[in-house]
Amino acid sequence: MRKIHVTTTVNGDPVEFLADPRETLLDALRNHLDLTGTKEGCGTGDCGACSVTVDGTLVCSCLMLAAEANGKRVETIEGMAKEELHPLQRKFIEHAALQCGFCTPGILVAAKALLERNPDPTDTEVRYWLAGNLCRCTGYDKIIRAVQDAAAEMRQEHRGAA
Amino acid sequence: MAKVHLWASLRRFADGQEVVEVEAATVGQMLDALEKAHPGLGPAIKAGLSVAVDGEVIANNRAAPVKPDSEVFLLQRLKGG
Amino acid sequence: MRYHTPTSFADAAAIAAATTGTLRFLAGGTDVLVQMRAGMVQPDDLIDLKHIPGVDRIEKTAEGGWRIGIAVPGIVLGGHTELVRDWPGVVEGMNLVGSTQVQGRATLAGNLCNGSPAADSVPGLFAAGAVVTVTGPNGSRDIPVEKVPAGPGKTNLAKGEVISSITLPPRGKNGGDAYLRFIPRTEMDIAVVGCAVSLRLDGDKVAEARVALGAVAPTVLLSEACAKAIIGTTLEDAALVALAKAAEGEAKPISDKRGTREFRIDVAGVLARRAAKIAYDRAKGTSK
Amino acid sequence: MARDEVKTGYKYVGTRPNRPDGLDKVTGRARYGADFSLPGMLWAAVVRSPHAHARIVKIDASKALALEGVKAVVTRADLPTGLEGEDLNLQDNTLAGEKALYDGHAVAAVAATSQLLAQDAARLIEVTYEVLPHVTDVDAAMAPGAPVIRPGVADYSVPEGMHGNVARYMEFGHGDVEAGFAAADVVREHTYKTEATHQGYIEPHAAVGQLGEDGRGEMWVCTQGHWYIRRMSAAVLGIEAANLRVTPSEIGGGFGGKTTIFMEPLTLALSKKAGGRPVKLVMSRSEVLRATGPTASASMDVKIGMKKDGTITAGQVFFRMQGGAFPGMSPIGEALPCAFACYDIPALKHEAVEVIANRPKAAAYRAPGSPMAAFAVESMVDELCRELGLDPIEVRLKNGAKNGSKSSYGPVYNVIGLQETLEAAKAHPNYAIPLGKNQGRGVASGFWFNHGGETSVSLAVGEDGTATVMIGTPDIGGSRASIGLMVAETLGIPYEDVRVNVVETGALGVNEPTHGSRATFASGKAAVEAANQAINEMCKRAAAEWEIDAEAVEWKDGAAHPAGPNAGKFPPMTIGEIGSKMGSTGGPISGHHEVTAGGYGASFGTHVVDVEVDPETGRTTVLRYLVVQDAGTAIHPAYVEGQYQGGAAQGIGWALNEEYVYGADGRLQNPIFLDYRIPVASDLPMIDTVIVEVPNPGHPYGVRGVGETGITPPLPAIASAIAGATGARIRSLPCSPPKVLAAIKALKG
Repeated sequence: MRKIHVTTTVNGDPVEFLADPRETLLDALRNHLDLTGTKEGCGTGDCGACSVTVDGTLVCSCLMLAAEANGKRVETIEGMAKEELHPLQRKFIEHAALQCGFCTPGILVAAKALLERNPDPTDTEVRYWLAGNLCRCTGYDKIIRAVQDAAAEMRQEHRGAA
Repeated sequence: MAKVHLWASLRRFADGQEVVEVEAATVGQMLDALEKAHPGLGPAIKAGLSVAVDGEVIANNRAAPVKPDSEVFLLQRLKGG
Repeated sequence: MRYHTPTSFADAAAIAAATTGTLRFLAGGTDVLVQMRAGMVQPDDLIDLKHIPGVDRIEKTAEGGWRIGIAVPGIVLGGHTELVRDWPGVVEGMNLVGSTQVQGRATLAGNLCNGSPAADSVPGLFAAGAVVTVTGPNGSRDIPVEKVPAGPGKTNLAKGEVISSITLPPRGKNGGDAYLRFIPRTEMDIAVVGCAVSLRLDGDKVAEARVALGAVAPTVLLSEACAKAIIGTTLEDAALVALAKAAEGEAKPISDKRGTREFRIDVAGVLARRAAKIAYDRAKGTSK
Repeated sequence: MARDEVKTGYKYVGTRPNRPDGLDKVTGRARYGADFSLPGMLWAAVVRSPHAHARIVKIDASKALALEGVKAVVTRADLPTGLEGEDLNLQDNTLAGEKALYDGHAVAAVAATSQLLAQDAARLIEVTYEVLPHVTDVDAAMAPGAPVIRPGVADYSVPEGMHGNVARYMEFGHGDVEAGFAAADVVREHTYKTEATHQGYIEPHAAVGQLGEDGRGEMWVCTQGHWYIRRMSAAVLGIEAANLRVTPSEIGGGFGGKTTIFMEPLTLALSKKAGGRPVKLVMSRSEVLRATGPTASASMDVKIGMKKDGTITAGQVFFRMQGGAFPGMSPIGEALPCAFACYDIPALKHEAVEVIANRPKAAAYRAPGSPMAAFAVESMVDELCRELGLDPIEVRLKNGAKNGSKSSYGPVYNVIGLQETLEAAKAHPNYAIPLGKNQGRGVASGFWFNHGGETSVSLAVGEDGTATVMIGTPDIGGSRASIGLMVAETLGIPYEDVRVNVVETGALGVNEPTHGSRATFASGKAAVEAANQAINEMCKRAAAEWEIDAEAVEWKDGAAHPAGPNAGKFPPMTIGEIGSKMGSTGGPISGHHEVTAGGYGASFGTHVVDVEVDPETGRTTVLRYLVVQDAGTAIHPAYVEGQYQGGAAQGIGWALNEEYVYGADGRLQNPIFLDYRIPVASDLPMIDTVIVEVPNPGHPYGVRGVGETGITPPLPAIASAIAGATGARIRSLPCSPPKVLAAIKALKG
């Protein structure tokens, strides 16, 4: 099967790879770019473990062809920590908001997208935003607390900077 | 002699007895003695049993001690998630 | 599989018309990729429509309606203040499709073309009286949205035809619409029953109404009986009872893994009542 | 470091430090099953039966093998013959033999140079089936005329004359139940059903296997127990277990479902056929739901007698459980002793049969058997409480098991904490919140035995005064942290100076999996013993340096101290000082401990839930949820709370929406997370927790194990809360909206 040459930006790095036209962005990230932090839990857009952003929009990378990423800007869990951990990452560790940790990358990427749109969400808003990110270990309680604590800290920092 | 309590559906393999008394210092000796006295219990023992000795559940340890006055209950081999 | 990226609907239609094997169009991809993954569909040709200029735009029509590009994802619809003000029911239907992540990709046109009787965005389009522009090898034509679905997984589009835009009529004054669905969880499920109501008031009375039911028949249903039950009323209790009865009468559902026939009939009536009240309040301007 | 209120005065135990693997897991660096790759690696795909029951007439792989890049196909003909017992069951499940026994049963596997190519090749493998009659429901499988799925499957326990689908039978009890029922004011009898559910871990099974011509191989795999994977895979393939080295990846959830093998041996079989190239196999979600996990479905008759004052006089159960097409997989042996484990009742009779049906081979799922049993018994206790107008907590306090009670399954309880959980639930503010319209409250208690088991741990003292602990129980929910805390406490060194590593099968003696709530208990206990051994050696080194008897040295606060007035006056010698010199004082210092750990203590919990039911749609909303459970000692309270909350969430899912739905064709209708509905974030409230601590005398720090009990009470508690809200009692899970609405309508007549 003829492969497609894809040129894209992942976490700020220019990358290119050859994709089978049937391959998803998730397949390409994991198998062509060795970015295995993005997980596959279902392959059908029901679990959110493969969450990434494409041109700033939160998507399931299993529901997008690798070829569609051509010319786009993709951000994954591997790009979340800069010099330091993102506050969400730190708060997830501090609040024990992960048990097995498999859903964690997707939830962190999704939560970051939420806080960029809505820096002061209610618990209900956090829960509905994250409804597409399944976690089977935690019952979500500590995840919600960690997101809210990170949001509060980020608001504080924002005020400090302003 | 340790008193070994059989669960009800095992009793038909031990002449209908509910409690079998055996001479044994360990769980292993206890199981061997049981099978010797009542060969019909062999398949149940082979299939795997857990035992409770004086209230402590022992999933799988033939070396666990049994005292002369111990009360032993046989249980099906327990699995956990 | 061949992956095509035409830059006009005419080209897309031409490619589609020339295919001989299994063909799929790709807008948001949230259905097609799932079907491919499950091995239900192995397309020979996949036509990605997102390279066509304008498909990502929402435009006001000369008449005061809205023309929605076929690649506009749910999250963009939901963020369009003016559109939401005019057609909150249409938008809330679309915004119920899947997760936040799915909202980043899923489109009205895709939801419509998937042909599911349970599609959350379709009853709202039916109730709104949306018009669909279809482009084929012989040019474009406009058809009412209710002419598109033909049955589960099927549409009435001919070979080589592709939806090129969806147009909502002008909302006008004293109008309101609403969509409600029933799912067992709070999110992430396919509708067990859905109902959309769009109406216009004359004073306190319902002057015009369109009611659509989802997941109670092989396609989404536009129910005249339901509309009749509330036109001319102030949506008083008796009218709501009549509406529920009409919805129950229209519902011809099956029992499946998502719900029993009896349950769907009951809930169709419940949702019709509840959606009508929301639409009424929106028309009155007493709620958003 | 924040300290919780604990009675013990420990320095590290009971604190909530960051887990050591946290950083890797929030950055995407942690490597799970599907994240391993090797040079020259092939990808595999599996061909699965679309039929619930069918004879396999012919498998033709010629078209697949003709594809360029397809390297190997394996079928049952490639596996050794002559296996017996559970090994044969495992082999039968790995690849079907003469018959496919359930929808999704593996029939063949193929390896190719890419995942897509392997999937294409799998579609080209032509299997000819002769479809056979099937049965999937537990009661239907017991009906006269039901097709007998596995003739001759019954073991020694099954008395003559039982249905041909019965594989095992069990009965036990004590006292005179008939006299007990006669003494009761009210005796009620009902049948309760629970549908099968799946563990629902988010990480699908994945493995990379490599097996050479010399019979030596390696596997990287997500599992709860890599020694089990090694033993089972070796048995299925007829190779020496010692020749197989198995490395566990990080594990994306297991809940019991990853304690056994499913497709793992196929990677090795394909690798061998492909000239020893490594082979990676990752299950899709639909494969996970169709062919792994699930728990048993159950149909349960319960009869209980109660006096007007709430005294339970007798209880009797008959459970029918199907665990798929393989004997020995349903948890009847656990469900029965769990049924009345929370009670001290003078007369009890328990009976159960295991039933064979055309469903996947069941695997353990969090407190296997206990949730179903609790649904039946605790629902009925609640029905009696409501009928007699009694408070459900008072009735449980009155009849509940205490220290010294004779348990329902025979032995006497020594130190248990059920009463304490009931008192704490009663005193919790949630229990006093007034309920509104269409709202109801449910209470239920639950039990799990906990487990010890085969455990091997070693510990090495570092030259810098740190300690490295090697454990063999994969860390699913923070056990590295809790074991690190106990070792830090024992050695008297900072938690940060203890590294806990989960190591492969070549690095330790045999370990049972992380199952039965045993990891923190058993690996922790062995790690403490290993630390004590290292302490002994460090005391000896200090004694030699000081030229005094080793007995005259004591260890405290991370250092050797001369003990007593005659030992002499020496400044303490720290672990760092001893470690830095150990090469010249006798060599490396380590400790190790191997044991089949006993001394585990049962764990009891009590849950209180408030729900609101939409009377027009039957939809249930969980308003608030309280978990009270005895942890023994909470080593890392945050992860203890996490276990309570996670267990409750799984139980809520089981109670409300999760179920295996089989069609008339015997095929699973909902093998996708869209329709297998586990709770999403917006479905749940915050889950309040109260950690009760009644230390287990069988563990150096009082640990009981906390993983499993929490899934048990939600099933009956939710159903009872719905009964409170609507008056309608749902005796068949899940309490899905169509069922609840139908029950509400039936009440109205």
